[in-house]
Amino acid sequence: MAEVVGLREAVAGLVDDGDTVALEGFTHLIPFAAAHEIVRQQKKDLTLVRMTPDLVYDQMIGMGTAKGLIFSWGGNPGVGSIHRFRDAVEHGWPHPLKMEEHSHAGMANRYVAGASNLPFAVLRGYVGTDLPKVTSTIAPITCPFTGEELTAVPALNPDVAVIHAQQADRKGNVALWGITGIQKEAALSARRVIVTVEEVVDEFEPHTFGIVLPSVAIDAVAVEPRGAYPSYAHDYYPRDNAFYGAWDPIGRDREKFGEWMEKHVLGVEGFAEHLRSITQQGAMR
Amino acid sequence: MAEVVGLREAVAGLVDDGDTVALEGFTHLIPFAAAHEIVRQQKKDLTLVRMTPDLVYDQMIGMGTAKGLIFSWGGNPGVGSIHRFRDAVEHGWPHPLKMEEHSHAGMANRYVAGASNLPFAVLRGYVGTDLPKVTSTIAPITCPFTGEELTAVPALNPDVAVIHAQQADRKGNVALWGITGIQKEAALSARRVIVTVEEVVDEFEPHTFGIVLPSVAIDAVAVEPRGAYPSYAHDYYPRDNAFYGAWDPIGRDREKFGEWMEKHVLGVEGFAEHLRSITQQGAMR
Amino acid sequence: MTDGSRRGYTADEMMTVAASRRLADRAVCFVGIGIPSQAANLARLTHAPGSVLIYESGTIGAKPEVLPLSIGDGELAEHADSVVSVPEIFNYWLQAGRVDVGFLGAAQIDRYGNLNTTVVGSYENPKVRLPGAGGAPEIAASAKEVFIVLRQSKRAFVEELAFVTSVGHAEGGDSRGKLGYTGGGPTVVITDLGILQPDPESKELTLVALHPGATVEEAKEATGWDLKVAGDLETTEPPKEAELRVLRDLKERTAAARKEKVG
Amino acid sequence: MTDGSRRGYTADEMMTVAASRRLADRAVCFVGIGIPSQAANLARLTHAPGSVLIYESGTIGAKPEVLPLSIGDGELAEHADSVVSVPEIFNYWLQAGRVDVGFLGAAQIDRYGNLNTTVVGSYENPKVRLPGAGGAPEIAASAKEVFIVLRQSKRAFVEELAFVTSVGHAEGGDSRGKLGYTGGGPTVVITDLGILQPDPESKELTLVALHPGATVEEAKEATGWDLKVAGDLETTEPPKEAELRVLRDLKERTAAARKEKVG
Repeated sequence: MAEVVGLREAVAGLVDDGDTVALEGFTHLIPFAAAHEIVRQQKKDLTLVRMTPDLVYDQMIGMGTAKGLIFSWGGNPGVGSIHRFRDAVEHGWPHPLKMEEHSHAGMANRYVAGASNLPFAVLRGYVGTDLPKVTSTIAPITCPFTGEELTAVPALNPDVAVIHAQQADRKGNVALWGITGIQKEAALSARRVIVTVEEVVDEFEPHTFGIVLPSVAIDAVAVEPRGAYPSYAHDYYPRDNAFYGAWDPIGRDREKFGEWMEKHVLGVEGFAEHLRSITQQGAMR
Repeated sequence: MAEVVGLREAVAGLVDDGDTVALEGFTHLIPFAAAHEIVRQQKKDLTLVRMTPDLVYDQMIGMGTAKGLIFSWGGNPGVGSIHRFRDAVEHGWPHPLKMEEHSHAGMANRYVAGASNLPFAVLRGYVGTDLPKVTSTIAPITCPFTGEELTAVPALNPDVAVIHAQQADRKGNVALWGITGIQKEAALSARRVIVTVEEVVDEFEPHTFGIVLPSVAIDAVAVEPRGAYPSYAHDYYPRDNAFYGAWDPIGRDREKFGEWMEKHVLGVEGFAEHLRSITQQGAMR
Repeated sequence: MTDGSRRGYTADEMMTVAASRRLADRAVCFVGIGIPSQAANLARLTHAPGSVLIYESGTIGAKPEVLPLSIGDGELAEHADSVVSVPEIFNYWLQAGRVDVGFLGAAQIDRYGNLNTTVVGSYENPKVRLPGAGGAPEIAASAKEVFIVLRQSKRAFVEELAFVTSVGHAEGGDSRGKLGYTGGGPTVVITDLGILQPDPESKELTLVALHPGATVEEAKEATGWDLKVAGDLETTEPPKEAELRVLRDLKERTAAARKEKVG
Repeated sequence: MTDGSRRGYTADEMMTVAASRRLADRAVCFVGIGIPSQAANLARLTHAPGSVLIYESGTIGAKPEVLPLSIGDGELAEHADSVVSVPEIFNYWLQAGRVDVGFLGAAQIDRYGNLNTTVVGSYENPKVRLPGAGGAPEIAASAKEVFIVLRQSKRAFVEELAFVTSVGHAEGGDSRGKLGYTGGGPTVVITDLGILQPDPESKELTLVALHPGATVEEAKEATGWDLKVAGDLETTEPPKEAELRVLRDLKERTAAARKEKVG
């Protein structure tokens, strides 16, 4: 059953050093507030899982939070590279990153298997690519009925899943809508689940393409308005595309990156102050 | 792309003798109108697929439409047996029924595999039950990563899937909500798809727990108001529980059944007339 | 048969009340239709308001005002916390180990709590063709524990099942464990005569309590095998006023609603 | 490099227009971000209003007013026919064979249309770490056909890929067929210089058309292998007024919207 708590408390209580942690959100509803809190609490040796490591993981990797990364696409969408990720892979800075690299379909099905309490998932893929040469978690499997050979990938069962949603109700049920991506499977595959939300409401309105995650599947709900910024929350605020562009020169430079994180993430109390901090100082303009 | 056509035309054009046909709807939105049309057109040798064969298949089996049945639970929910099904299994009347029997989880995952273009699905089940002794489409499978033994079931890919939904829009997209059961997977696993709907609307409103099946996944949409009666259509009409009760003595008796079907199904032009027929004649009171 | 009516309640009411008491508050319960549904909703309306009732149609946190006739009544979706697809309810909820209690009925049960809902007679030439498996095999496989409710009689409590539809404690002892299921299997069988629980070692169902007025002889007479009886046999507390009132209200509302909806 | 601007359009505009023309009306198209997305939306806004654009974020029948910066922009969900989960879009749509055309870009391509979006240099010690696979391998595997759009240069059109991320025609001939994929692989590569198509037998990419002003020498110079040239080399029809107008409008709306949303 979800308890409505502060984000600091949720992260302190549910994320341990060395955990495998999945922060999901497919372009939409990326849990930046929670990521910053994990960084602020100086969690260490995390194996980060995410289909699309973008700015949120660039920040975490650059701060040395991650010892490993399980992923399928790492970039700054529409802008280019994520340079802290590249720096870690290309130069081992701030330290080397143990990588486990898949395709989107592979990652999605790994979460599905995890959510289903199955040890593996089956798909048509990987054959003829170089991914099986560098990733050990890919294996052939034969259909017992047709004899056809397919590909198996092992389940993902993160210690912690973190997602952002538009709303929770007072019982801790969580509603999200618009592009819901892989969040349902990420949450249901994990041992512990933290959800940040824009707001708590008395009752959910119907929303097109919406899903409701029942309270019983969630451990902690924390209210963090604009907690997905600079990504977006459908019907709440748009994606700040300019932020993504402005991140490029910051992320590109170890020193600039360090100063930015020091000032706007480590040096603030929480995400509300972070938002004020980058706005007041025109940090992303 | 879905074309909006008459149900008679849809069934005539898309259902062939000998086809494997799945009419789905988990208690909710059962496609009775389409089932009657299939019976009226005297389709033969169908292998019927359905998780929960209830009155709709009792009628089809009793009329000799089916040569086979792939299913997981056959009964009149809350009332008792479906007697035409029992008569076919117990006495081979009107002719024997080739049965392929699974559990709900097995059937659901078979549709998922079919919708995913995979030859099989994996689940935890069947072990220690007598189902593998009587059903050949159950096989052990070993996880290539953990060595754990699980159960595989082959994909279902019916020739035709038939479902009922609340609404279509003018492009042939289909919206259903409330309990949506296995309909998405049934439709997406089939080679051809017929959808009957309560009405055509200009635009869909948002609905809690709703899904939209895109037009491109559907072959024919036919408007059949109350086309799920005596089951129900959430926000349109409730389940007629009395009908289900009143069916018991009709279905129990070969002669009564024959007369009822002759009068109310074979002897009418379509489902609107069927509804008038059973109401006017107080046939179910 | 216990003449419960002289006591101010029927044997079925005693059975339903006894079953409902087993359901802990906040438990996630996968509910079969019929008496399991009555018992689970009685629990929700009395001592277990925080229980989360799941029906196999995909409704999670169902709060029906009236008892559903089928597992997919609109009533179940109306006030549910969430409604998910059938593959999701079986894969992401049941198989995933999110269900604390599976609440099942059956046509036949054996001494190890294995259940038959498929056929009486042979499978190929059945005497009675029953509905079949439905969701029961995987509820029996994956729920952390399983409660079974059914009326006790020699036809139902049999020496050997005509068909094993759902696995209880298999052949007893640790044989269930070897099948690789993640759920714990049956922990209690509630009948109209009393309560049976598997022996901790042999897993054979043992009579541990009798409902008021029922006797060991009756229970043995209604069982198709030589029923073991616990040394410290208890007597079930009779239904309380409040339990009976809530149960009867629920059934009255249900009957009224069914009439109302007709037509 | 073709000086398209003297002609009233750029080489990139020619490439986008040429790519867009390939998309048949009513085709179901799985769209990668960047030029593929420009081309697919240009097609939708001109000759292919019935095309169904799918983005890997789960939007089906997306009709963006402005070009998305990422595959998951809100714009894509806003007017879509349906939005489904990521597992569904990959399993029920792409793998299921519902996608007619997969529209891909890449960092590197070889003579058989295999693509690299993973690394330049070695995997363990990369010179440039690229974003990785994303949805490309399964688009390349399962779409009925694949259109590839990228600027032609020796850095991109290479003799040997540093990493095979997505399979085109594998090692040529019928080697793709042996991998068991259901999709047909690349049928066309559209560059800023011209159009390449796999030879029917060998599957080696062959220059079949040049854009106005481009030469065979330029194309060979921009290719890291000995580029085959078709005997009946065609010249691409230059962008029409209407195509350019719609494309530029789209890009202007996009630029304006991106400014507007900032902050």
